[in-house]
Amino acid sequence: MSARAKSRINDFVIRLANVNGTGSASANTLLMKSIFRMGVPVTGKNFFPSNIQGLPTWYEIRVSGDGYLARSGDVDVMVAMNAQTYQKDLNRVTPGGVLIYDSTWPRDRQLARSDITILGVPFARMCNEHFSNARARILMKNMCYVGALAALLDIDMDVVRSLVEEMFASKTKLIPANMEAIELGANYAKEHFDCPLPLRVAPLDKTAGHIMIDGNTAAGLGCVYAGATVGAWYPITPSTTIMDGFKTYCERFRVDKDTGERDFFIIQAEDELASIGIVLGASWNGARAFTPTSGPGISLMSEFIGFGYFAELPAVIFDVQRVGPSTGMPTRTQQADMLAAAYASHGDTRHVVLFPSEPQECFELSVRAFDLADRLQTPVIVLLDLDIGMNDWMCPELDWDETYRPDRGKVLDADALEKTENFYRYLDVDGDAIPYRTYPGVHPKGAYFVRGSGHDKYGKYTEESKDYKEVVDRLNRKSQTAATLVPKPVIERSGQPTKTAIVSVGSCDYAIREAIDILAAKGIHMNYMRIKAFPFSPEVEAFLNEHERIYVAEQNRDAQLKHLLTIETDYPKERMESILHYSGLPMHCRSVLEVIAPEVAKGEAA
Amino acid sequence: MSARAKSRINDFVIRLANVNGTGSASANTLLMKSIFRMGVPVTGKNFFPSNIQGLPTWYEIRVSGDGYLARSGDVDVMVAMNAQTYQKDLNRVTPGGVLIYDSTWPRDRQLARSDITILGVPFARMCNEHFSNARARILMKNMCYVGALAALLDIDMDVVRSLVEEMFASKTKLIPANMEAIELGANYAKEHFDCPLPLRVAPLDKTAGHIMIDGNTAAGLGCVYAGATVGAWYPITPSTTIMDGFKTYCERFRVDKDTGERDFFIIQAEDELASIGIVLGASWNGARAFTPTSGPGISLMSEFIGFGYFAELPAVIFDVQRVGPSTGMPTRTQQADMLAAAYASHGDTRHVVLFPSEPQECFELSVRAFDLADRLQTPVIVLLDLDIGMNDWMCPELDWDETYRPDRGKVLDADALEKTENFYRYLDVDGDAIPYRTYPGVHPKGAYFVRGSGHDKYGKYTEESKDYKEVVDRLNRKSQTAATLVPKPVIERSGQPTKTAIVSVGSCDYAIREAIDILAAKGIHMNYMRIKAFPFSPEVEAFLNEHERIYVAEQNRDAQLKHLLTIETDYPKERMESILHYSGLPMHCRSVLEVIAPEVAKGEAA
Amino acid sequence: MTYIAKPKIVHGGLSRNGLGLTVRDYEGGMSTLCAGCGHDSVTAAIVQAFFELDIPPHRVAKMSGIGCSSKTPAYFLSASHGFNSVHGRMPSVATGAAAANRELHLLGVSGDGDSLSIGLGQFCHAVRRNLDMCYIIENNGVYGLTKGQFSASADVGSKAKKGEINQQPPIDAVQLAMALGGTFVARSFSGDKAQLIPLIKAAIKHEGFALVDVLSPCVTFNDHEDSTKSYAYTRQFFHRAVHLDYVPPADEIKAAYDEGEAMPIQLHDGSRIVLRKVSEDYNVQNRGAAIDYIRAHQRKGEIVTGLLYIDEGEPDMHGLNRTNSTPLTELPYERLCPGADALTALQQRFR
Amino acid sequence: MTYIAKPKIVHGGLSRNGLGLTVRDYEGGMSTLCAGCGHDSVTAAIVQAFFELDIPPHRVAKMSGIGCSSKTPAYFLSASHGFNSVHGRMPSVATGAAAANRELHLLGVSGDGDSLSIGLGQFCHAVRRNLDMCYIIENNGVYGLTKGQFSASADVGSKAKKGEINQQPPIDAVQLAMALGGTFVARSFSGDKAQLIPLIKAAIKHEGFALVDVLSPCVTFNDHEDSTKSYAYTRQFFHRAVHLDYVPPADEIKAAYDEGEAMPIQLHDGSRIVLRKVSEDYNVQNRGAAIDYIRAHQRKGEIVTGLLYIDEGEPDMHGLNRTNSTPLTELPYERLCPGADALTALQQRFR
Ligand SMILES: Cc1ncc(C[n+]2csc(CCOP(=O)(O)OP(=O)(O)O)c2C)c(N)n1
Ligand SMILES: Cc1ncc(C[n+]2csc(CCOP(=O)(O)OP(=O)(O)O)c2C)c(N)n1
Ligand code: SF4
Ligand code: SF4
Ligand SMILES: [Mg+2]
Ligand SMILES: [Mg+2]
Repeated sequence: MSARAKSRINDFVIRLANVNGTGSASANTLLMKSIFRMGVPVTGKNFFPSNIQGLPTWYEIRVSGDGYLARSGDVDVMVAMNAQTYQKDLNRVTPGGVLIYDSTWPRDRQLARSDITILGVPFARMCNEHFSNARARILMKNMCYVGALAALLDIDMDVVRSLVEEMFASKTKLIPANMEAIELGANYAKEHFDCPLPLRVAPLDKTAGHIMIDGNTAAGLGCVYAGATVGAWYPITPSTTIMDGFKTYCERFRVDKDTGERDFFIIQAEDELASIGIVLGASWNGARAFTPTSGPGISLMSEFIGFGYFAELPAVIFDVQRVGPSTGMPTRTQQADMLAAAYASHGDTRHVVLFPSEPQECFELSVRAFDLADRLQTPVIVLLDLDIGMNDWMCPELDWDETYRPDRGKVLDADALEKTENFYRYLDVDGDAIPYRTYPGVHPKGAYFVRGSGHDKYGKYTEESKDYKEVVDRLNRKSQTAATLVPKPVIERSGQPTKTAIVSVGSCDYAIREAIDILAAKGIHMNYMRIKAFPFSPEVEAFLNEHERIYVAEQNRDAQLKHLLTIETDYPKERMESILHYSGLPMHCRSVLEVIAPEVAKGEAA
Repeated sequence: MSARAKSRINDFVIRLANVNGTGSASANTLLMKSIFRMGVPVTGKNFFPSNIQGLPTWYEIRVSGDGYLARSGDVDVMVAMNAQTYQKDLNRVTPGGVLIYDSTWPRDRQLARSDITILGVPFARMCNEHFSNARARILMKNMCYVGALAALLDIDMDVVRSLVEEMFASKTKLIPANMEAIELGANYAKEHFDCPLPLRVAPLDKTAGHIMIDGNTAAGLGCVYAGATVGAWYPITPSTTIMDGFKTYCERFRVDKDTGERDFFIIQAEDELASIGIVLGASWNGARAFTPTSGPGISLMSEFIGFGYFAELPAVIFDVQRVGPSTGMPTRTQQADMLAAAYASHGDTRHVVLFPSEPQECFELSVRAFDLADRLQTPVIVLLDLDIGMNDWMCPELDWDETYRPDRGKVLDADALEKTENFYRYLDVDGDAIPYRTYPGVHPKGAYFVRGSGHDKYGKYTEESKDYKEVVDRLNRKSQTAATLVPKPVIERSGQPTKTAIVSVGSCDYAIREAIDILAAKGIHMNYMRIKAFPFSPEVEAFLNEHERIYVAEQNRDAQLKHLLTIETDYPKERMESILHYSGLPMHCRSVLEVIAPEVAKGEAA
Repeated sequence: MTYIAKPKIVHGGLSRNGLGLTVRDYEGGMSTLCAGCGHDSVTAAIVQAFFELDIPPHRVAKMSGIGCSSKTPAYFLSASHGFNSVHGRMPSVATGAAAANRELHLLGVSGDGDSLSIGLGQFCHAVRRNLDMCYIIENNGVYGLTKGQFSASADVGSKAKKGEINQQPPIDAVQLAMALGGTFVARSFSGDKAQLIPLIKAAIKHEGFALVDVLSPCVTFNDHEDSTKSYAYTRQFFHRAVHLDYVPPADEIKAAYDEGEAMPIQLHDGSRIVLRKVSEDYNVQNRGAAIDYIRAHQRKGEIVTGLLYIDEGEPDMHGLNRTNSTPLTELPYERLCPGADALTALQQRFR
Repeated sequence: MTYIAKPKIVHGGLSRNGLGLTVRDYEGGMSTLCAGCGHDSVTAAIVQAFFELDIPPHRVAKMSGIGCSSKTPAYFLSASHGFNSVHGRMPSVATGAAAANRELHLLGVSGDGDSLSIGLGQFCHAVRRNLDMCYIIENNGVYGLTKGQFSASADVGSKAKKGEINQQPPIDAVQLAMALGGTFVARSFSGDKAQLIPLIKAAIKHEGFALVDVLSPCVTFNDHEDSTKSYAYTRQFFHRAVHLDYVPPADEIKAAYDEGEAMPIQLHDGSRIVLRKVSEDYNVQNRGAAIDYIRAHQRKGEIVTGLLYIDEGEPDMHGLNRTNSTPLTELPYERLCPGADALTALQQRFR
C-alpha cells in the first residue's frame, strides 16, 4: 500500500479540463482557496496552451493533508468540461477515481470505463435555464461545477460564499448570480449523488500562517521591498507577471496621492537587449534595477551580461525558465537554463545565480539578489521556472524585518570621496576582491570610465597582459568571495545513518521531499540538500563529501546541475547519478523513485 | 644548455617595434618571406593596438631551423623604430641579443645596456636625404631597416629583390625606390658593423611544399572550395579577413567574365543577429552559408544558434576568438569561447565545434564544417583564434582532391519525394538520429514547417510531453552520432613508455610540441593529443584512459577545455591538471614547462 | 498552430485556378486564434490572393517571427514551406532565403511587436536592401500573444483594456518604409477584403520589398472603446486614397477608366496594376507628397489606406548584387569550385 | 582610449567660466585617433560647449558604444563619468541612466555604424521615448574602427577606398528622427565649429532627445575622391538652412535681429536659442515642411545643416512617466519600502 493510498480524506487530485478564454481560472482558484481556507494544504497547477482562446487547458489541484504539494501524477477527480479532450480526460482518471462531465448532451456510450465512477451533471442546461446573457451562461458553468464539487467533496459552503464575496468586492452586483450558479451545482449533486464522496475534504488546521501566491507576484513584491526603482522588461511568458506584480504594488505604494508623481520607473523596452542595457545603465547610476525574462531573453542578454561581469555593474535578472531549446514550449516548465546562466557570454565568466524553490523564497531571494548584486557589483540571475512563477503555491506568509536596510555594497559617497586622495575603481583595497564604486554625479573625485574593454586595476584602458590578468584574476577571486556570501544550501538529514543523498534545486523540492518520505517508509534513508545559489558555497562540497552516492535531481535533459557540480567541486563525478525530469510538466515524486528504487515506484503507481 | 641555445644560426627571434599606420606591415612581411624563401622555417606574429593610427605596434619573427614556430618569449634582435616605446623595447631584449635603433637622433645615454649589442643606423636621416616625398620618407624607413637586417642576418639579397618585384608587380614604378631604400640600409650595415652577426640565417631546404598564410584567408578560401554561396557577416576584429578572403576568391573565380553576374552573395548584415539569421535562412533554402564573427557575435547569435539546433538547420559559424570577457582586448588572442560555443543558447543544447590549429587546417576544417553541418543538420562552430586567424603561419601547401563532392547529407530531392509516400521532417528513419530534409520549392511533397517551438517527430506543432521528449531525446542521440563523424583527435606518442600526456586544442599546438621535445631531452616523456572537435569522438576518452595523468593546456583563465572533458567523458577530473595561458599573447612553450617541470622551465629561461 | 487538422472537403462546385487547384488547396490548418481576430481575415485574403495568382503552393515560403500574427502561416497554404523563426528576426531569415533562391516567392507575416519593437532594426534594413518579398504586418497596436501590452504602433492617447493610456508617439511602418526608400508601401484593413486582396496580389508581384501594413484588430485585448486600433475606430477613420485593381499578365485591362484618373503600372512579370485615385490630390509615385498626405490625414486622426507608394524602377537585392539569374542553389558544385589547379596557382602569393 | 596621459598645463592667461574652470578642465586624455579625423573636431566642440555652459564636469555622463567615434568620450571631459558600453546598445544604457537620475546631463556619442546598423532599433526607440539627452552621431559613412566597410549612412554611388561602390540607399538619422517624433533634430559638420558649438549647447539644454548628426570625415578610409563623406565633398555641398545663437538664461539677447527673420525659442531652463533663417523657405517648427526641405535638397546632392526641427512642448521621458522630480536615486529607502504592516495587509488577498 502506498503512502498516499492510506487515506482518501484530504488526499487526492482534482483535474479540471476546460477551454481557455472561457473564464475557468477564477472558478478553479475559488475551489482551491476554499480548500485552503478549510485548513487543508493544497496546490494548483495550471496547464495551458501557448495561445489566447479556444484550446484545451487543465487545472490540477492536489489536496494533501500531509502537505505533499508536488504534482502526484494521479487524477482522482476529473471534471471534464471540454468535449474536445473528453476521451483523453477519461483515460487519465486513476482507477477508482471519479469523472464528472456535462450531461447536457448525451455521452458517447463508447466512452465509458468500469473502473471509475462517472457522474453526469447538466451544467450547460442548468445555466442556460437560469441565465439569459450569453457570456454569463459560459462563465456560470464554471461556478456551477465548483458548486457540484463543493457538495461532492464536502467543501464548506460558508467558506465558498465568503470567498465569492471577496472576489467580487468591487462588483457586488455579481455576487448573487455567482452564488446561484454554485448552488445550482451543489443542489444537483446533493439530489442525484451520494454526497460527500469517500474521497473528500475534512477541515484541518494546517494552513494557518500560510498564503497561496504565485512565485512571480512574490518576486515582483520582493523588488518593491528591496527598494528597486527601475524595472525594464520585454514581455515574455512566463515572466510577465513579475513586472505586473511590481507594477501593482508600486502603483499602490509609490504614487504620490496628491501629485500623482511616481517613485519608480517601469520601462517596457523594445527587446531584451534593451532591457538589460537599461538595467545596467540604471544600476550604474545608483538605482536598484531589474529585468524579468525567460530563456530566449537570457540568450539575447548574454553579450550585456558579460559586460556587467567585466565592468562590474550590479543587475538583477529574473529568468523564469520555460521549456527549451529555442522557443520550445513557452507554457511548460523546465530548469534548463542553468548552464546558460552560470557561464553566460563569451570569454571567461562566472555569474551569481540564485534558485528559489517556492514563492516565499522568491520574495526573500529577490531582496537578497539586490543585496548580492550591489555587494558583489555583478549581475545576479534569479532562476525561477514556470511552475514556481505562474502557479499558486501554498507557502509561509511573507514577513518583513523592519530593520532591514539595503546593502548597497562598497560605495563611496560624497563625504568619503571628499576625504579620499585618489579613487581607483578596480583596486582591491580590502583583499576580498571587491573594489569600491561611486555613483555618477555625486562628487568630482568619483568620476571614472566604465568599459567592457581591457582595463587595469585603476580603471584605465589597457592592452597590457599583466594589467589585464590582474583584473580577471581578481574577478576569479571575487567569485570565491561570492561563494561565501550567497545563501547556503538547505540541508535535511534523514536522522538515520546513511551515505546516500539527493541533491537538487528549485521547484523539484516538494517532489523530492515526498519521495524521501516514501523511501524512508521502505527503510531507504536519504539525506537531502537543496542548493540555493551558484557559485556553490563551501557547504555544498562538504555535504557531497559526506556521501558515497549522490542523486542529482533536476528538470532538464542534460543534467546541467550535475555538470555544474562536476566542474565546480572536486566530488567524484562517478558517484553522482542523475534524476532527470524534463517533460515540461512539474516534477512528481515518481521521477525520483523510478531512479532510486524502481520497485518502490511500481508499488506507488499501482 | 637549452635545446634552442645549441645553435644561433637559424634560431632566433626578431622583434620590430613600430607605430601603426606607418606602413611597416609590408616591410615586415618582406623580411619574413625572405627567410622563408631561403628554406628556413619562420613565423610572424603581429601585436597591434585596437586603433587605426599612431599607437605602438610590434611584429615578431621567429626563425627556427628546427621548425619550432610558437612564440619563444625571447627577443634576440630588436628593431626599435618607435621612440615612444624605446625604453620598453630595450628592456625586452634577451641578454646577448642585439638592438638596432634609429641613430638619426642622439640616444639618451641613460638608455643603455651592457649585456646586449646596440647598433645605431640613421634610418630617418638616410631616407630624408634620399627621398623627397614626405609619405615616401616614412614608408622607406621600413624598407631601410629590412636592408640593414638583410645584411646583418645574411639574408639573400636576390631573394629580397625578387620578393620586392612580386610585391610591386602591378606598380612596377615603385620597385627602384624600394630597392634603393633596402640597399641604403644594407650598405650602411655592411660599412659600419661586422656582417653578418653570429646570429644569422643560413639557407636550408625546410620550407618546400609549404606556404605562409594566415588562418582567416585559408578559412575564407575553404568556404569557396566547399561551395558556399551565401556569406553574411558583421565586421568584427579579428574575424573580418575571413570574409575578405572569401570575397577576394569569389571575385576571382565566381564572376562571369562577360555578364559580370555573380555566383555568390555576400551580405554585410546590420548586426550579428541578422548575420546568423541570414545564414539559417539561406541554409534552409538549400545554399551553403556561413558567417565569420568573434566572441561578442557568438553571444549575440546565441538565441538563433539554439533555434538552429532545435529546428535542425545547417549553419557554419567561424568564431575567431579574441580576449574576453565582453569587448576585452579585441587585438589579442585567447581560447575562451569554448563553453559559450559548445552549449550556446538557453535550454538543453550541445553544438558541434571544430578546432583548427593552423591555416592549413582552417582550410580543411572549413570544408569539413559544411559537410558536417549538412550531414548533421545543425550549426557547426569553427573556433579559430586571433593568433591563427590573423598571423602568417608556415604550413603545408593547400591541396585539393578533385573528386571531392559536398556531402549535403540526407536531402530528399524531387525524384525521391515523388516516390515517397509521406515525408516527415523529423522522423528517425535510419536509426542514426538524423532525419531527412528537403529544400523548399523542389516538390509539393517536400513542404514542411520549420519552427523553434515544440514539434513532434512528424514536424507538427506540439505541447505534448511525450512528443517533445521524443524529439529532444533524438537530438541527444544525434549528438552521439556527431561524435562519430567529427574529425578524430591528432595523437602523437612519445615512443617511450609513459603514463602522462598533454591534451590541448588549436593554436597551442606548436608551443606544446616544442615543450614535449624539450622535456623529452630531459628524459620526461609525454604523449600528446590535440582535440579537433566537440562532441568528443570516442578516441578522445580512450586516449585519456590510457594515462594516469593528463595536462590540459589551453588559452583561457577558467580551464574551459578541461570542463568540457570533465562533463563529457568519464575520465576522473582529479587526474587532470591545467596549463592555462591567457595573457592575450600567443602561447609559448614556457607556459607548458612551468607547470610540468618548473626546473626545466627555469633552465630554458636562463 | 496546426494542432488541429481541418477537414478538407472539396466541394464539386469549387472553381479552379489556372493550375487546376481550388481555393481549398491554398488553405491551412484550423486557426487557433481568438474568434473574430483580425488576423484570420488577413489569412483568408492571403489564401485568396495566392489562389487567384495561380502560384503553386510549394513555390511559396511563408516566413514569420513570433506572435499571434506570426502563427498565421500555419493557417494558410499548408502545402507551402513554413518558417516560423524567432521573435523579430524574420527579416534576416527571409534575406538569407532570398539570397539562396531568388525564384521562391517569399511571403512574410509579422506583427507590430515583431516588426516595430524587437524587430525594428531588421525590418528597416530589409526595406533598405529592397529584399524581394511581400511583407505583411498584422498591426493591432498590442502584443496579442503576451496578453495585451502596448506595442510601438499604439497611438498616443489610445487606452489599454486595463485602462492605461499610451503616451508615446507611434512608430508608423508606412512612414518608416517611405523614409528608408521602400519601393512598395501599402496600408489596408483586415476588414476590407476588397482592398486587401488586390493589394496582396500586387505586393507579391512587385519585385522588391512590398510592405502591406494591415490594421488587424485584436478582439481580445484591443477592440474596446477608447482603443484606436479597434474595428469600430478603424472603420470610422479609414480613408481610401487609391483604389487598385490587379490585372494578370495575359489579361486585357477590361474596365474602362477615365484618362488621368486611372493609371496602369506594369510589374516585372508583365502583370499590371491599375490605380484609381479616390482622393484628388494623391500621387502614388511621389514619395515626398505621399508622406505629406499621410501625415496630414494622420493629424486629423485619419488612416490613409491603399497602395501609397510604388517604384518599379529600383533594382531589388539581387539586382544590386548582380547575382546570377539562376538561383544560387541550382548552380552545380563544379561551377562553384575553382578546382585543384587554381588552388595551386593562387598559392604562389603565399610563398 | 586614455592610454596616454596628456600633460595638463594651465596657462595663466586662460579665461575661466562661471564655475571658475578653464577650458582645460573640460578636456580629456590624448586622442588616439588618426591625425585629421573629424571626430577630434567634434571632441573640441564638445569641450567648448560644456565649458561655455558652466556645467560641472562631474554632473555629466558621457555615454558611448563601440567605434572610433565611441572612443572619443575618453578624449574630453576627463572629470566626467564615462560609460563605453557595447556596440550599438548605448541608447538603452542611457535610458536606464536617465531613469535612475534625471538630473545628470547625458551626452551620447556614437557612430553611424553604432547607431544606424547594429543600433538602429535602440536609436529609434530612444527618439520615440524622448529620452532627455544630447545624442551626437559622428557620421563618416564607414566603420572606421573595423577598417572602412560601408555603413548604413553611405550614399548611393559613394566609392570605397578599395573601389567598391555603395548601392543601397542611405539611412538618414535626421529623417528617421523626424519620422519618429524627435523633438530636436540637427545636422552639422565637424569642420564647422561656428555652427556646431551653439548647436551642441542647445542640444544639451533641450529637455528631450536632441539629435546632432555631425558629418565627421574619416581621413583614413573615407576621405578620398568619389566619397560623399569626405571633407571636400561635405564642404562643397554643405547648405546652412538656419543659423543659431545660444543665449544663456541670465543674458539679454544682445544682437539685434530683424523681426520675422530671427526667432527666439525659450528652453526649459530659461536659456534661449535665437534662430535666423539662412534660407527663406525654412520653417524649423514644421515637421512636414522640414522633411520636404531636406529631401528636396538631398535630391540635389545638398546636405542641409543647422537646427532642423525643434519642439519644446513635448514632455520628455520623465514627463510621460510622471516620475518624481527628485531623482529616484535620491529617494530614501524608507520612502520606497511599504513596510511590514503593508505587507501583512496586502497578503489578505492571498488567503
Ligand atoms: C526573444 C523573445 N522575447 C519575447 C517573446 C515573447 N513574445 C511572444 S509574441 C510577443 C509579441 C507579439 O506581438 P505582435 O508581434 O504584435 O503579435 P500579435 O500577437 O499582436 O499578433 C512577445 C513579446 C519571445 N517569444 N521571444
Ligand atoms: C557586437 C559587435 N560587433 C562588431 C564589433 C566590431 N566593431 C567595432 S566598431 C565597429 C563599427 C564602428 O563604426 P562606427 O560606429 O561608424 O564608428 P567609426 O569607427 O566609424 O567612428 C564594429 C563593427 C563589435 N565591437 N561588437
Ligand atoms: S489575442 Fe488578439 S491578436 Fe491574439 S489571437 Fe486573440 S484577438 Fe488575435
Ligand atoms: S579610422 Fe577614420 S574614423 Fe577612425 S580614427 Fe581614423 S580617421 Fe577617424
Ligand atoms: Mg500585435
Ligand atoms: Mg562611422
